[in-house]
Amino acid sequence: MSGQIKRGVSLYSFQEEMFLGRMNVEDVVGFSTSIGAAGIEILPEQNMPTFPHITDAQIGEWQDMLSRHGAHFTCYDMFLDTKLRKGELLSDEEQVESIKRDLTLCNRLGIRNMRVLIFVRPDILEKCVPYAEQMDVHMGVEVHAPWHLEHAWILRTVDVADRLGTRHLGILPDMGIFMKNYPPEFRARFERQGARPEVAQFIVGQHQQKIMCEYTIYEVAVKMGGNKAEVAMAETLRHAPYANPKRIKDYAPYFRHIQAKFYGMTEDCIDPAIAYDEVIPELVKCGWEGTLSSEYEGNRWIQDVEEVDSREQVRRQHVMFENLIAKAQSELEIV
Amino acid sequence: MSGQIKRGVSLYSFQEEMFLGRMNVEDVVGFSTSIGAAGIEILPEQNMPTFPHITDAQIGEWQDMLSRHGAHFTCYDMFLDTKLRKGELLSDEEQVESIKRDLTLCNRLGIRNMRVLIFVRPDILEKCVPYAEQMDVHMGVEVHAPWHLEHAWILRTVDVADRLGTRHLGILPDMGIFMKNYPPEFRARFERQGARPEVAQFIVGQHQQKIMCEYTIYEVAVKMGGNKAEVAMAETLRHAPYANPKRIKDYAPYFRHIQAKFYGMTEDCIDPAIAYDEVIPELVKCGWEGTLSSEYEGNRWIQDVEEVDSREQVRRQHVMFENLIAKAQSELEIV
Amino acid sequence: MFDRYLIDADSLRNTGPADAPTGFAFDAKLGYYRGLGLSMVEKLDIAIDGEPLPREAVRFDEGLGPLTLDEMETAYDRRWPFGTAATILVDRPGGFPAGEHELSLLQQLRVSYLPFPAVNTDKKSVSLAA
Amino acid sequence: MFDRYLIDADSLRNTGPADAPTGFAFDAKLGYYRGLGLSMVEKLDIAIDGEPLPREAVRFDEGLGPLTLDEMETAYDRRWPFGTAATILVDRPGGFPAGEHELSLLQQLRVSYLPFPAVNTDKKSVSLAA
Ligand SMILES: [Mn+2]
Ligand SMILES: [Mn+2]
Repeated sequence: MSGQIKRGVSLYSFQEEMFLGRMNVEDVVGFSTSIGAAGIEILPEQNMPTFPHITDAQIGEWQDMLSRHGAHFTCYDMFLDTKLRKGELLSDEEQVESIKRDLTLCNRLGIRNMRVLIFVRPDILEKCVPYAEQMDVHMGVEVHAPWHLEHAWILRTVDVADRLGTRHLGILPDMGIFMKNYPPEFRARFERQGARPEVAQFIVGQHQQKIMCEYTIYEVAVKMGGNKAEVAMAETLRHAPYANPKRIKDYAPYFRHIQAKFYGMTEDCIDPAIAYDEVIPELVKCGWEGTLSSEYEGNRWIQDVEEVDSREQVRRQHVMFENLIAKAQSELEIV
Repeated sequence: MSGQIKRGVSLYSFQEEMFLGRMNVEDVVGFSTSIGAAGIEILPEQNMPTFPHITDAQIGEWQDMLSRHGAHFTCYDMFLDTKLRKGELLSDEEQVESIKRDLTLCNRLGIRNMRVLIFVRPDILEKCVPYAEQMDVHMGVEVHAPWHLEHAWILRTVDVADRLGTRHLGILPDMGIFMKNYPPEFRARFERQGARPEVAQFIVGQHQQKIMCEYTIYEVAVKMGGNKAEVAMAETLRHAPYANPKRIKDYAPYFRHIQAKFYGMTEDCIDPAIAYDEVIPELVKCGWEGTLSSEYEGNRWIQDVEEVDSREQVRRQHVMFENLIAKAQSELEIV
Repeated sequence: MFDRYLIDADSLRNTGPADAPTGFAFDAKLGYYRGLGLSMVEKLDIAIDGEPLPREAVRFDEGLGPLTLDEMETAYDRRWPFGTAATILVDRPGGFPAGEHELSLLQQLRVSYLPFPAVNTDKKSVSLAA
Repeated sequence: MFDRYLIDADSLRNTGPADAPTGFAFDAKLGYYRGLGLSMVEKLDIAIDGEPLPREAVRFDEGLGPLTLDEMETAYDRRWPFGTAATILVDRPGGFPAGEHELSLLQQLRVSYLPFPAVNTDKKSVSLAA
């Protein structure tokens, strides 16, 4: 069986180097193809300085650049500034217009997947479906922790997609929802900020046991008299859930792209936090054909003590992807 | 097809009348059988004043009383006083002993289902499995809101059951996890306590949309400057989730009893809050054969303004059950 | 869940010699849907017209003899059953003050499955039977 | 996520006549992983050694001409792009004080998908180039 899961990279992963001017988008694209991750996810509001005004010439330059490296676009990360004006939200019509603007640009760029921010209302998206179909762009609501694939808010979007019978509305999971273990990078930073090792260990242990986060926060804040760093560490548990990877098969028809969130890889190319070893077999089993798009978010946790090396982190994640995909495929063939 | 879902009542439902001495357990049993709900769930720590010292003679009296009414026990609600002693938790051995005490009493009472409190650790339950098998009692961890069938904490117990291959450990869902609509009884009480109708309506609307509860709490507490009753009302959203009824089929092998939580029935026997109209078809479809055991919890929401009538509330719930079960069965036969 | 029903207003009586009472007593139920071991009753705070009485002045008797609140902490074999009134005895020279006063009761319980203490409160305007 | 990188310490300079400066300026980036419309920049709080300077003293220029913070609120068509320094101008008679001082910048952003304002802060010990 040939590999059906594709590998790619979101430009989000290189925010540290790009923010500091140490890499430009072409550097990222070149690096990505060098590790076999030819699918490029962009955030136009990050990577296109003249956004939302993008000329055909600019688009041509992007396409030429991608071609030079043998890369291609996979996904467009949209934003929606409902709070553009102080004190009032955009009207429903304005929200629809903003999304249509993004769908148009997506289409002009030749991108067929658009990441929709999770807070966008399902009824607003419903109004955008005809235009998304016309532009042939799949609108995927990002399922981001602390939501999960089955959260009632997400099910509302799935219901709209089912009711309309459209293939242009669905979801776009961010793998941060499968945090099986507490990231060592989080713990280390809170310890540098003053969390006592025994309290940090308590929090990690509570997460390991999957105890309701509010209980742990209460224990740390009230019963243990936690200091600022300890309470802040406990509060990260609100955003550190471990959703059930077995649900992937049920929702695979609704997503075509995955944001492969991670916070740090070990030297031997293992993700200590996110359960890719459980996620990837599920994707392989159901024959999913989209892109695993690296979303490195470790920079903010280590930049106070070490030089961020997003390339090395992303490289390691892709070694892991190759290993896990190959393993899952060979196990599938045996069975 | 004959009805496979059985109907029953938890003595919890009559806490108001029993607390006030207006009904005794026999009154409850008599009433329950009168509405065709012959399965009785008990809370020994509520309903057996000499607990944990129960003589064979007492057990004989219970059995005689149930027989007189044509009723039978369905489930035993255990508690575990890990905080028996100030400042320290029961040791693991003491916790196991306490659970064994309950399993023994369960067995002596002829009850084959025990509701286990959700906070009991999976590794403690694992240690109790051999004794539960010996006593032939199914230990079902209560899946209570804000947990849900797929919460990682619950999955740990399911994993233990799978690993041991035992049929004596599993779950016991409380239908409060399927709160599709905000209960009118909650809203009315908060309005009596000073919540402004427009703020109450905002909260109900947010729940209706299934917006992440922390957002609503923040809106009410910070942005709207909510008063005490309004903030308290918003905070109830933390415990008012709507889990996906489609998951019932996946977990049906792990439960044999259901706590049919409700807060109030309309005069025409509809539950405005809990999605029994979605839950019961799922149970019927997968041929589930356990007991739907009424757990009325509306008393605390209305006792400040009206006489609580738990009998009438439970009666209405069972009319709904009969209707929904019959409807689901007939739809199954057509297909 | 049962706050309004905790204090039995009609049960108020003085204790000690009738002409020189040394305290008062009243009956109360546990504000919980099950019974609870006495060691998990952390507080029984009594106040008259909002004035708290000292913890040391309070004793509890579910029928097996009075205990101070400190003694209750280790009364592992005794329980306050569901829906059952126990007697709360309060040392107060002179007994309960004459006329109508607000008597309040706060119960703080150590409920094992809750991370925080459970607190029940009731207050009622009461007076000694003439 | 980028707090430590916001202020470009080397960019500090006085504005106005060299012998009688009327203020100072420095370059700063937006502490966010994307660019943002200027109308959603709610605050740019500047302080020297912890002493806040008045909002009215601050202007912003991403390259299209300086705006007061109040003017920014309705600058719907202008953006502060990702990773791009803009100039922050501060009116202060005499310019930046001589010697080394702590310059701090707080950015408060109205990010639509967050219920609360996003706040970024940086402070650096800076001095005017000799
Ligand atoms: Mn993401
Ligand atoms: Mn229950």
